[in-house]
Amino acid sequence: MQLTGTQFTDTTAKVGNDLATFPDFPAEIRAPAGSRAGVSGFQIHFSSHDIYTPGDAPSVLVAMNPAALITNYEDLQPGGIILVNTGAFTAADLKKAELDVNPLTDGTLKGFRVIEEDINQRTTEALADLGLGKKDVLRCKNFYTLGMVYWLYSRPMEPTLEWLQKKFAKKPELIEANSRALKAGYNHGELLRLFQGRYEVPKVEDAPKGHYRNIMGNEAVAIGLVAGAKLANLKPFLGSYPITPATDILQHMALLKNYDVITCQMEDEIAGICTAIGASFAGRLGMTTTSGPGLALKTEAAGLAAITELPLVIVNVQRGGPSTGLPTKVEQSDLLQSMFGRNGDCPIPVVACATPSDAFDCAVEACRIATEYMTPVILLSDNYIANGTEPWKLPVMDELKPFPMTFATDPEGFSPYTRDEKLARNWAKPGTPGFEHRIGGLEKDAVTGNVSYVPENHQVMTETREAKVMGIRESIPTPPLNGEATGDLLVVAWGSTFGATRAAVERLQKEGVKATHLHMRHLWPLPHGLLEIFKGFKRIIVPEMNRGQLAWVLQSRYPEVRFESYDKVKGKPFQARELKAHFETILEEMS
Amino acid sequence: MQLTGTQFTDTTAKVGNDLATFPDFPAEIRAPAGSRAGVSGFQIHFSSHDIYTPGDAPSVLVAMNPAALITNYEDLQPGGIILVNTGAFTAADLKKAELDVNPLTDGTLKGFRVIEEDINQRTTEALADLGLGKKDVLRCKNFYTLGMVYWLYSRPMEPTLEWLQKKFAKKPELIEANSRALKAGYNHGELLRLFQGRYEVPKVEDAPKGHYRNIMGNEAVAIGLVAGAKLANLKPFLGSYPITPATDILQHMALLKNYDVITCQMEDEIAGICTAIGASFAGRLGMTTTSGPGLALKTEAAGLAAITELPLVIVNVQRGGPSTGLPTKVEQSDLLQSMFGRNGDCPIPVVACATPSDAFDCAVEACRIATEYMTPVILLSDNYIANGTEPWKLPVMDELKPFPMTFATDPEGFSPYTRDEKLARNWAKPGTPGFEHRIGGLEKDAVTGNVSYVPENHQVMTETREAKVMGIRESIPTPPLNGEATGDLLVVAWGSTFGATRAAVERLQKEGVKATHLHMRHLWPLPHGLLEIFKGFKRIIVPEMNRGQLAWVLQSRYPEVRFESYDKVKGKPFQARELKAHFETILEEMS
Amino acid sequence: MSEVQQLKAKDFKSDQEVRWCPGCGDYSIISGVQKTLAEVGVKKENVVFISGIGCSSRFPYYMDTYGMHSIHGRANAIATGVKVANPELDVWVITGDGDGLSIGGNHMIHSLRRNVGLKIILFNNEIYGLTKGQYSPTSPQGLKTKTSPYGSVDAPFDPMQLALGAGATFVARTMDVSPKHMKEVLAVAARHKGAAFVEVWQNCVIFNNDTFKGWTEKAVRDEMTISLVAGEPMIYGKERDKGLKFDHTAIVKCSADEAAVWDPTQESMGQAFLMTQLDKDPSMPRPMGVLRQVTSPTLEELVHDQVDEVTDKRGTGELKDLLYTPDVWEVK
Amino acid sequence: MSEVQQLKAKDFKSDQEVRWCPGCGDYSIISGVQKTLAEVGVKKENVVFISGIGCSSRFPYYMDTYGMHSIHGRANAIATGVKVANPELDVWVITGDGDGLSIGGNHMIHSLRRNVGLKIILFNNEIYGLTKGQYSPTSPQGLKTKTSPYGSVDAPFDPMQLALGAGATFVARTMDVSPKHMKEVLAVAARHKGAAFVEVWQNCVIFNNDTFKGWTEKAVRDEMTISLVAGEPMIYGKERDKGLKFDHTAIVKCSADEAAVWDPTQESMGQAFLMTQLDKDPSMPRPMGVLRQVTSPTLEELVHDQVDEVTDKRGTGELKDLLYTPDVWEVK
Ligand SMILES: Cc1ncc(C[n+]2csc(CCOP(=O)(O)OP(=O)(O)O)c2C)c(N)n1
Ligand SMILES: Cc1ncc(C[n+]2csc(CCOP(=O)(O)OP(=O)(O)O)c2C)c(N)n1
Ligand code: SF4
Ligand code: SF4
Ligand SMILES: [Mg+2]
Ligand SMILES: [Mg+2]
Repeated sequence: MQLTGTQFTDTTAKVGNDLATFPDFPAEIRAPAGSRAGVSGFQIHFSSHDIYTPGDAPSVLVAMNPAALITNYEDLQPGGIILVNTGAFTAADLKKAELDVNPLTDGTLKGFRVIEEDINQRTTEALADLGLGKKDVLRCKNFYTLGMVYWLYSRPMEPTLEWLQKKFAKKPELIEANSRALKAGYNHGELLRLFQGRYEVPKVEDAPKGHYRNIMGNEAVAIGLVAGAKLANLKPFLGSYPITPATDILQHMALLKNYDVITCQMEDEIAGICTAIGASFAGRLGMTTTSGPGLALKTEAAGLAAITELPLVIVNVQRGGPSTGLPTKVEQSDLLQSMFGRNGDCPIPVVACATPSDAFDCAVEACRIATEYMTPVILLSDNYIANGTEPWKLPVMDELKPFPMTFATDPEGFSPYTRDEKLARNWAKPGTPGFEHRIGGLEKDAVTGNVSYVPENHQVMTETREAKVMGIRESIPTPPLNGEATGDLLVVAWGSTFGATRAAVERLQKEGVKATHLHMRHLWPLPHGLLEIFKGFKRIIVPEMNRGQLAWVLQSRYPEVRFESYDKVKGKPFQARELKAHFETILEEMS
Repeated sequence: MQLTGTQFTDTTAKVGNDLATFPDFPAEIRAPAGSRAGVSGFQIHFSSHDIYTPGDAPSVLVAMNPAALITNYEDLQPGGIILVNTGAFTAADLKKAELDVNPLTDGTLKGFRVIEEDINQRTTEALADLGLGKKDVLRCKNFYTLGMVYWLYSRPMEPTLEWLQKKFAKKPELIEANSRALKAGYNHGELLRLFQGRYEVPKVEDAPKGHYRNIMGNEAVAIGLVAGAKLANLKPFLGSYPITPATDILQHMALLKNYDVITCQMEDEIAGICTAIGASFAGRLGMTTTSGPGLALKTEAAGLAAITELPLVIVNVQRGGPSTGLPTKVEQSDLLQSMFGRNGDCPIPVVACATPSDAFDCAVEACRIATEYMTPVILLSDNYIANGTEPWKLPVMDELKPFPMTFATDPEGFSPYTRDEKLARNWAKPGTPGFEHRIGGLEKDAVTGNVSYVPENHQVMTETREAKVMGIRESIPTPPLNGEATGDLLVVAWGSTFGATRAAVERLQKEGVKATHLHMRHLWPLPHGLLEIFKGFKRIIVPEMNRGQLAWVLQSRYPEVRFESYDKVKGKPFQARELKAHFETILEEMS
Repeated sequence: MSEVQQLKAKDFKSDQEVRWCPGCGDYSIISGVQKTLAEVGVKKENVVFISGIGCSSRFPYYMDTYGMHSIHGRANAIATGVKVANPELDVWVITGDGDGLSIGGNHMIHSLRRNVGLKIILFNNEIYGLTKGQYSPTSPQGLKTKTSPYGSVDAPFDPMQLALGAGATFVARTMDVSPKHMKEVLAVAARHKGAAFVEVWQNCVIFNNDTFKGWTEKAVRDEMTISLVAGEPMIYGKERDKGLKFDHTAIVKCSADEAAVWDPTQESMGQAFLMTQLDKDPSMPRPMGVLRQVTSPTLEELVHDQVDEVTDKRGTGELKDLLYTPDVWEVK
Repeated sequence: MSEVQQLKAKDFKSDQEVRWCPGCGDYSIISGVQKTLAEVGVKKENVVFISGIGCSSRFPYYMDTYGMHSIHGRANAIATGVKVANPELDVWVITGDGDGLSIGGNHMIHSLRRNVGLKIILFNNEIYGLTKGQYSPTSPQGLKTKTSPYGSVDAPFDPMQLALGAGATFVARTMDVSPKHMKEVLAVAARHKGAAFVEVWQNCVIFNNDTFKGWTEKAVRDEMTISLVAGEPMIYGKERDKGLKFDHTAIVKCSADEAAVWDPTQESMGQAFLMTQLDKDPSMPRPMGVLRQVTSPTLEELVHDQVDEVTDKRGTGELKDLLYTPDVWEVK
């Protein structure tokens, strides 16, 4: 399913549609096919205008078996099309899906346009003369279905046919089989006109000029980190340990060896961050990637990076918690851990990305902050961004402004804790004669950097570390408003709630409501100018996929105004329509 | 120094004075004697009325060498007495203390009453005929000094003489030497009347009747945990890893094997908490003790305890941070880590003790919450409490109310996630036939406890875990006010800032100021009734040995009122007089 | 409930659907364990399975005993707590090459040196299964995986060698494709007093298929592995015509007659360790079976003995004694 | 600065006051290291000392080189990052029996198996010094310490045995009270390519005084220890009249003439491992010196070779290539 989903995505992007996708894997490697836990979904939203989410309520659902049908049909738009593979609706199939009656016949699907088709049978027929085994034949059924959907949405088959050539170069029989299945499905649609009419989504006419590429969030982080290091004039070093849904970043960076990238898969998360700290000490840009439970393990070492004031980027791709929680589902519940999950007073800047392509910019931004301020930085992504795809308008190369690091040059009177105007300390790397020095986790003298137990010094150093991080505000903009600067409703979102929020607010705006969306990329320190904005609105809603973590932070910092948390912790992203509905309730209360 | 300090403490307690002590160790095991880093201090405050701190400004300072003098004289009360051992003021001694001129002669000590005495010489003379080596003789100088101080404060020598008999039972020559030194010092004071007059501190007349015992904070936690387990009708299991300043708790519990106590010193902090989780799963009461960096390492496993809903007590004895920080100094900077330092939405109750004897009650309280609510609990102490001593009025045995745990009894339809009215889940332990079940870190079905990826279920479980912890509020009192219920100034303190705050506020009250002190034992969930209290005051000050962590929490929860943080991060406790001075400034602003 | 019933393998199956990939070696291992439990004759309620995270670590869900699917790498530590808290329990640790040797390596070696009475089954598939195919600490150098697209540069551990280095009292190896051998080995492990470390070669059909094929495939198995059995000569080969013996500090091939008798119960680990060096010579068979099996006091015994001793000496401590120590004074 | 100057031991002393207890074995080790560095002839700016936390871990502060006093147990991991980031550096790890074998045990064994080019000095005093006297993973069973007031119940690790189990390419042992032997061993370690693990018996005068006395004291040292030197016969005793040789898989005493020649460079770890079993017989001397010393590619070499290879094949990646991949399309 993921494979065919990807094909549809690529083809659609090439046709020039804006799109967003959201694959939904089962947590087991191979959960039993046909069981509810084994349902593998792939949602794609495409349109001729800017879109921000993979689409809340799909208009078409393709259900390859009863489990897929039953776990997804409720999300469909009223009146939407359901394409069902009846070949997989035997009694045994129903049982696997824990169904006593057949949902095709018991009225469950009332209100939808159901198209029943024995796709197993159709595929078998289409490939009858190829002499393939039954298993192999049935593996082609997804391409048969893809063909039907291509017909429905008037997509060209060529990109996928080409892709099949490459993919199965060594197995020509599979090229033939899948291609034939694809075409058969397409023709089937055409011939039988199964659907009432055909969709045609023209390409986005007003898309800004430029170069585009489809990008997944994890890949965007990977290349963003490599780009960020290059812009800092440093070589990146990634010390990591696999964990869903962050592993892809390590996997992608491991491919980029010819970009001066070193990746080390270490024995655990602690070793991952520690090698990165060591690499930074040695003069590279240390990085580490993980997800919630891994971040929990890295906190002690993050404190070491903070007190030794070494540059370090910590990427945390959030998933459902607490503990192992829902490892393959989305959540935004590591914000407070990122801010406070370390012993002592230990502020670390936090940046969060909004969409797959924004992840590139945010990764570069994290590298900038880490190096300009000599500090560890936490970059928050989540499972929704990590595995989602969208077309990415590539930056023109000149737009990427370098922020080259400099190492200390004058050994005379060198001290590792002398600071520049940003309060960043001096950096000198091993191998450079005359700068020999020692750093460490004990409190150190504000001037010499030697260990110091002097009471007053600890106060000074604690305040200096804090002031340095707060000073980052001088380098970040007040976030722009989407909507008017004052009004009834301000929606403050962060991370991947961006898309659904933007869509919901824009819909309200179109309906003439005075609603505004504020997206927060920088979560710590908070940018200047927020209070002034907040004061301009009657109600402020903070939708989060957690129990109100950003709302907690904002409420503490801005007691002058009230923040209302709206939460969803279901392992699924917000839908624009549910947000819109919630906002409408709020607005009604006000009127 | 620590040894003689302890003797003075014990003697003073037996005389019937109220007291509080604060030993101050160097961070190195044996930092070079005579160096500033090597100064080992012991502060004791005793009086005839209730006292809350080891005394901000001592009235007598005993300085055994220049380093001790120079690092401490500023804390002394104006006009205070300084007793100096001139035998340790040679040029070499001054150099070790990094002094160019002798502070005894350069006017540094103007305003103090300095008593110079060559204690080395005096001690040597006193022991001349014993035939001891020079080193051994000089080791007795602290007892000579103690003798002088005993004389000054009219303490009896008997308890110490008896103690020496026991301590050196196998080395009679040392009994003789130290006893003689003690007496010689005492007599020296008496004979020469070195001091202008003698202090006599009568015993506390209004001390409540009952049994008393001197207790250090760490020991109080240890016996509190053992008592708590007994009250829960469970056997305690402590899995721990040594770390300053928490190690004593492990050490003390290791002695209590005949109280059904098992202690395991594990390979690291993670193994410490994990064995405790395993022990709880097996039906004991699991516990783990640590300090800040260790807590950072335990956070992932704490999440497992939270989602498996097993009882567990996590004790964190705070020290200066971040990272290794100031391991032998005091700080309160792990509050936010305790509240938020875990992945996912993962609330855990937090309790903090105020004084060494309060640590006993808080440890029992932590056990109560852990078992009644089937949850991990964090108990916060700090280095000041851990190593401080005070007389503890022992509870009458009847006052200790048991809260016995019950295990599930009916295997019929048993499910580990069925809950009682407190939302605590069913507990059944391995070894019991008919209750076989599996738990784990993945999200689980609200009813069966089996793994569940159902979206709605995760929302329910997240809210249930939260509701359970918030429900603890029903079992805790609104904290009592020390002072009137409304007024100009409310001081909200937690942990070991209790003492200095109480003293400062009481002094203000005596001066007729409308100031009130509120001490918070329960930091999460926050008790009922706080907002009503807060609203009664014009200004609310939150003094903390961190950069405003409780203030952050309160501000977020009670935006209706304003909290003003007053911080000290110098590795030293607040002094009542500095708090009082700060409060006075605030009050002046108001007038 | 008081009568001990002879349980069957199927009595240990829980009601949860087993969710490994079709063809995964894990199936054969769980069935081996279930049979072993039935054979050894344990009480269901006394059995506890503790696992970490990984495909293999889902094991406890499928067993109708007590169990915990804990967090990655920590099974040994949690199991230590369970066993010390209640030595009556039969505590099994289920772990993978990533779970038990990568993130959990430290708890592994410490539980082995302490000789905690745990039966530890390490599912070694030389790959991270659950996270979909990254190299593990047992993956051979050069293996191309998702995180080592150009080949892994890490030299691997030999799990048995590591266990011996840590001082394990019981070390063994078996394979998923030989249920009979597995059951034999597991039965000895189940009866061992102290920490029993059993490496199982387990095939991951999806991400590292056939990694052990060169030794485990029926056609070569008899030639490429040797099953070590206590008190029996070290013989192998389809025709059982080949032997191994010690030549000074080396192990050399010989005829079946000359084969030395295997003795895993020696105090010195010398011979067991030599066995782990066989893989340096590709022509040599790989050792399977029990490499070491010695008796030594267990952690839980020593802990409880000490508690008993101190209690005997001082008397059972009552709550009151805890508080009212001899240094108490009274204010009247 | 470009001329290489011959540095002296004292050139490696930093301006920080050394703060170990008078009489602590650490003094002799730091002096041994300083002498070794001078002798081996390193450049000061290329030397990095990474330590964890413990008395021993204060070491870097006292060295006028680059250094980091990091966090408890993580020195090996941090040092791995340093060495892989810049293989030109001479990276030393300073750790204790608690730091390197208790909390840091996992990073220790993993850095050994990966053969990271680190010189690892493990200060083994069989106690936690800095936290004032608790038993460590090398403390003998029964040791009474602050956390084991009735005697420790944990069976200890043998550090060299563990290192061999982990696959270390260099394993050695020396003692604080023999500066000469220490310097010899450290010099070989310093020149080893790959991970060099050196256990140093170090006396903690305060919390575990004289724990090694039975072997290290002048009066017994020659009888109770044997110094293993590559290519030389295994002879010991004050009169150098005693020898060791291999009798099948055992090591037995013999006359000096019959003594076997020691060879730490064999691929099989068999003999080295047998040496670690000597302590099972109290009448046997304890092995000191280099137990194993084999050459194998280091992690940092393999990592950088792979980077070079991929770069040769694909060309140096420019920022633009990273973004503008072949699947880009243009909207005009
Ligand atoms: C703290 C933490 N880090 C990483 C992970 C991700 N993770 C889960 S299982 C696994 C490795 C599984 O490999 P192995 O132990 O060999 O088990 P297998 O799946 O091969 O049976 C990893 C890295 C996690 N769940 N938790
Ligand atoms: C995370 C963490 N846990 C525990 C400690 C406390 N601690 C510091 S050093 C040490 C053990 C020291 O023993 P060892 O490594 O043998 O060094 P030694 O002092 O004996 O040289 C411990 C437990 C710490 N600093 N950090
Ligand atoms: S991924 Fe591999 S190890 Fe995991 S269940 Fe599938 S075959 Fe088994
Ligand atoms: S405590 Fe022991 S190890 Fe630490 S400095 Fe003192 S003698 Fe050395
Ligand atoms: Mg595996
Ligand atoms: Mg030590």
